[in-house]
Amino acid sequence: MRQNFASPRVGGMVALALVIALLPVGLSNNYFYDVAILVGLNAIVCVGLNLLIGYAGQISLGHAGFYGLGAYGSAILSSRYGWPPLLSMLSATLVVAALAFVVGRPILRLKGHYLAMATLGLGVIIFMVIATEDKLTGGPDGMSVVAFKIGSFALREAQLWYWVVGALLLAAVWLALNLIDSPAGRALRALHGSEVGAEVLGIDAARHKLMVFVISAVFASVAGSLNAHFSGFITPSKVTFLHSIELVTMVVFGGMASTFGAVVGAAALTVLPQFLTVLKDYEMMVFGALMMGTMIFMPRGVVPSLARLFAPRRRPEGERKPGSEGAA
Amino acid sequence: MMSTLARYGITRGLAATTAVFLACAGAAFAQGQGPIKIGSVLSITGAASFLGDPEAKTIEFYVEKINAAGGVLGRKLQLITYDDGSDAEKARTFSKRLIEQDKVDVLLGGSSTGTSMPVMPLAAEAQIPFISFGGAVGIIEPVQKWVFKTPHTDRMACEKIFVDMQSRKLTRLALISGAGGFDKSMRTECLNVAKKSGVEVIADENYGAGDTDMTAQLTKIKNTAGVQAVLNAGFGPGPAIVTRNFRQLGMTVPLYQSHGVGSKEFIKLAGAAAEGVRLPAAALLVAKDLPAKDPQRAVVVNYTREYEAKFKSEVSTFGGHAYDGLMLVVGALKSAKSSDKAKVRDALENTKGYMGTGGVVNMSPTDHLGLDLSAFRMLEVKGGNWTLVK
Amino acid sequence: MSLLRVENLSKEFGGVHAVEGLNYEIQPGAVHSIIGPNGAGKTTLLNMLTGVYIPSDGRIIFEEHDLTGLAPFEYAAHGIARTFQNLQVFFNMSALENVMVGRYLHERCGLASALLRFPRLARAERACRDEAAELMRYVGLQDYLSTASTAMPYGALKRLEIARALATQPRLILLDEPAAGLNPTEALDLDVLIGRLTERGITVVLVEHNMRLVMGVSDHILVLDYGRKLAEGAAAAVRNDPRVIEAYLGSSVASDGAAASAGSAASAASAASAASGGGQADLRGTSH
Amino acid sequence: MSAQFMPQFMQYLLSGLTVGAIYALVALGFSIIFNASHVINFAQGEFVMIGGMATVSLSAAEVPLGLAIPLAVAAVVLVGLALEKFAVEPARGASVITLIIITIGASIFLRGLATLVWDKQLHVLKAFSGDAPIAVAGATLLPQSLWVFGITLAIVLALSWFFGRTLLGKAMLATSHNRLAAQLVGINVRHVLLLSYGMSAALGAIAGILIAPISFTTYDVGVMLGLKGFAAAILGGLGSGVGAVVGGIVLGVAESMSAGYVSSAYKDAIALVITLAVLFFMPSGLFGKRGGERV
Repeated sequence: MRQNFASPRVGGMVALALVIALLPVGLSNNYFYDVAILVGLNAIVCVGLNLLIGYAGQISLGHAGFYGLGAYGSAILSSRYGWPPLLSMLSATLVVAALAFVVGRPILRLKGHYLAMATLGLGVIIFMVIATEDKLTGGPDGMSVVAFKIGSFALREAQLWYWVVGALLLAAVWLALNLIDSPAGRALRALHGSEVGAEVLGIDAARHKLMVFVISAVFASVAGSLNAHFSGFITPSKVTFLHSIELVTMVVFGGMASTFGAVVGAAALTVLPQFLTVLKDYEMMVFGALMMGTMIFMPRGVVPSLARLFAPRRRPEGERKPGSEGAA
Repeated sequence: MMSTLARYGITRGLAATTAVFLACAGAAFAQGQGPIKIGSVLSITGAASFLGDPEAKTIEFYVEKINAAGGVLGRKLQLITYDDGSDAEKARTFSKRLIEQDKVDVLLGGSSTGTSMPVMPLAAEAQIPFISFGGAVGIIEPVQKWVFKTPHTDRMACEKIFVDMQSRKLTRLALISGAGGFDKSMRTECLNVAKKSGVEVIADENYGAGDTDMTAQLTKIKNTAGVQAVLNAGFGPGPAIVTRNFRQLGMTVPLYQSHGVGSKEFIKLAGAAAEGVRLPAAALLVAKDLPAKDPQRAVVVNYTREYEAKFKSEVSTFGGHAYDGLMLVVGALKSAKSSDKAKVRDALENTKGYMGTGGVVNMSPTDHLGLDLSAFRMLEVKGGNWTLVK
Repeated sequence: MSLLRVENLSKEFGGVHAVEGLNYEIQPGAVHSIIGPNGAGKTTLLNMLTGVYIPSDGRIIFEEHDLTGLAPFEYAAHGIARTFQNLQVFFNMSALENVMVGRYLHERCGLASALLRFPRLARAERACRDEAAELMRYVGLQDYLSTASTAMPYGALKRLEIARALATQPRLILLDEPAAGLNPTEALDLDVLIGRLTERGITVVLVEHNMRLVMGVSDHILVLDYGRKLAEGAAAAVRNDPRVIEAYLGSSVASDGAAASAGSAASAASAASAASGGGQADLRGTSH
Repeated sequence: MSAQFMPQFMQYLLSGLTVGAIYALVALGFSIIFNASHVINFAQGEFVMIGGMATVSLSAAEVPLGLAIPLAVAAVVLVGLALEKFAVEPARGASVITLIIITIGASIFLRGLATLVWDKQLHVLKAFSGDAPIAVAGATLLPQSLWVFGITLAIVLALSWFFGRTLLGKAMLATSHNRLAAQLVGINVRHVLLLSYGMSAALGAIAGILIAPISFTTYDVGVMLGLKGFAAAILGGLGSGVGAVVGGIVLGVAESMSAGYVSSAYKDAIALVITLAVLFFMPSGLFGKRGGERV
């Protein structure tokens, strides 16, 4: 138990909880709460996606699809059919989990860039259905979504949303950290390191990949549902493949195989555009340059690179590049 | 990065508080001497940048111009513009920023329907007038207290086209539409009002974002028996490609485009193929062709001249929508004699006879657009230029 | 009764037989070696015996269970473990974690338990960590208990794979060229380690070019050439078999050719072994 | 109906082939860089965009097309080389996914740059030889499509000669198979990398120039074309030249046939489903190298 408090798991959790608890001191108005909530929701997606990409080494360029299904599923059930939002959200989550389970098995047989393409294709197909079936989804212009209600209690205040999302983010991080540190999590990391090496130790790689694929889809779906209810509006722009790429970028930017990296990546890339907007015509260029620069100088992502900077020097690494092929 | 956010939050928060404090202090001495803040969230980049780019340029240019002439009510206008990248979520966040952080007096924008819709509840909540540049009729129907818009609705465009078809004794229509919000919304509206207008839609094809060739869809339409006219709902490169493919396939029935094609760019892109294409549009596109006695002539000729001189590019009706939005606000400020949000809103709702690039605006509590079908002119491309259909 | 039996086992890559019609038995408790020139089909055989390759023909029977066509993880569940000629260390994990992964089969935990970290799991994890550390000491890696696997020298990584395989508690362990790339001292230590494995009651199959090692530890040797059984028997008998000597000394050019043609036919069996295998085995090494 | 069938089918086919040829050129660009570095260059679409935009602005400045095109291609090659030199090269040794994110950053950067250098308007390039449609078996074809077919074919032939017959081409192929071994036999792997970025930039630029008269060009035209090209490269099998071409054609034809015979709203989705179905049965695409690491 003694070592537990020093472990990154407990220490990191405490730090994250402190940040979430103290942040409102600096949030002087609803706009800041808004940004913070978006950071939290994106971070939940990224924590899940990082399990898949960072730990299990399986790329997905289609998670905006799951995010969108969660958002639209919840939105349609609650706003068009009058279901209670909580039930809508859970149903949407269930559907997403089932879909991920069904398509995951054939898709996850693919490796590297082929997997990237297959997930990308899956996401684009989901996008097309959402953008085309406008009777149900409102088409490209999107649809309004009712406020989140449990019983007669409506969740409207940004401050309230902040605490809910903050708590959920903490829960997501805790679940992810637990998973990574469990035999199943080790199995995931192992199959990232060497799939055949993991298999001969008795690890059913396909089953584990499927498991983490479903988990990450569920994280995305829940965040999507919450986002729809929080915004009160949802458009397919959050379901595009560009958003999928944005999510992956957050994960890689923050640092693959680092749960806190995923949180930091989500925060950085959600907040950055809010700063860069003052650059007007130069915004896009500067954003691209920052992305390139960060990845060139911190190829492992912000958190692992900084962690290494502060950590005591270990023996220099050899030329080996573990799992670099499998990751892409 | 969380800590960066916090730091940002704290410093900005402090700055904002200080600003508010100073503003209050200032207000105590000289009521209303600060600038009138106009906030706008536009799709300057992304899929709807066709709309947002000219809108942003127009607003910025005219705010400067107004300020150079002394401002409004003796106060300067302060413009704060954010680019939502055609993303609805960003539109919402930036609108919140305008309301909560920048404390603007009025909201302009939402270049498209998709980026306007999420702003509407915010405007209602903050009780701040919001003028959208989105096309869909859903923005003003049902009427929301704080929400106005300047562009003609897609339903009006459909109706205008159907009226023109009837005058040419055409009743059987093939639709081809793009994948964007504008395209889809117009398609839906046209399908809705077709029957009422005595038009039968007998083919309904689509093309995707970024598609480079629509001959397959048009071939299908060509081979649909009885098609008397084709209507293309869309903006961006799509309509120009459709027009070229249409001619390539040797199709001869009349081709209608939507008001999404509201700029000279279309003719440039489609080239000779554009000859004979008809579309409903604001008088802006045919400014110089308007008869001298046309009451709209002065305003559209003026806007065209100034915009083209400043930006060295052709005017579009989209920039015109933004012009109208800004001028409506200026007018409302003047008649309200105050920047009080509720008073400005009331003044907006009472706008009568404003002559804009889109037509004559007569708002009312039941009509937050204030344009009727007469605001639309039916244009035809002749000799590489827009001409009024007599 | 044999521990493992293969009947008429064949593996074909695009028309080239890497292994052809092999019948072979492994007796429990002994050290079996498989030798042969490069491209003889040794690693292919090992890959089939662990489910990495599915045989084109024939059967694999382990403790009277027909394992033919099963996946590698199912072979592992039956008690067959292996190491790799080309290291398959999990370089994204620490050395200790690598061995802990090996405990996977014996540390079942449900998804809920993993996500919520029930106390029972926390206790099991500590036990797992201790056992993994114990295994690392057992193979002589006590100095690397808290080292990143990326920071370990090659010889230690080879042992790490052995420790990891042992963590699965196998009844049969297949070592694919454990001595390749080791210096003479490290190779000598390997003899001792292999000897201790049999003491644990584990049957060992050794694929190796180092004849000193093979001749020193083997109870039984199988010689493969062009995917077929060339000879089989006790070490001394095999060493003096003229066919074996011929295969090793007289056909180095031919076997290179075989490796190359197999490689061009199927990249899976690519000629990479020619680059990574470290050249021809040295029979003279036996006289050391 | 049956009398209409052939011309209608021909029209779908010709339209699919034109689009497919462009996808093929973009896919070839992906494949060349992939071969050299095992990286998918997400800025490939931006090569296409810059090629088109540069030609447009050069010909707007009265530069004759015969000169404007090579100049534009050269400019894009410079961009490609710069991308390799200043973004990919410094990150040498980073994981593949990091490199991919770098190329995504580069694509955003280049798009942003394009809005500054040019604008956000659509631009059209005059067709190389007029707009008069040519009748083919009851269907019609624009002369520009012939240019697309011809130049694509020429490029495919040139590439197969280059990779099959020249020492440099063979060196590049060798590097793609085994980088270390290539280095050992004296191939300068860094030059190969630089060269492959240059070549694929040139291919992208040519695609962008060829299509500018058909579907116009603007600062973000590369996004969708890049996506389609990537899909084509994967469908055909990464790293395979034949695969890239076949993948592009199959994708283009699948799209236009779906639009014609099934549903134009879901034509892209149908093409993607076909791609996924192919991958299900052939996990390395139609002509890709069968996977399988040696253990």
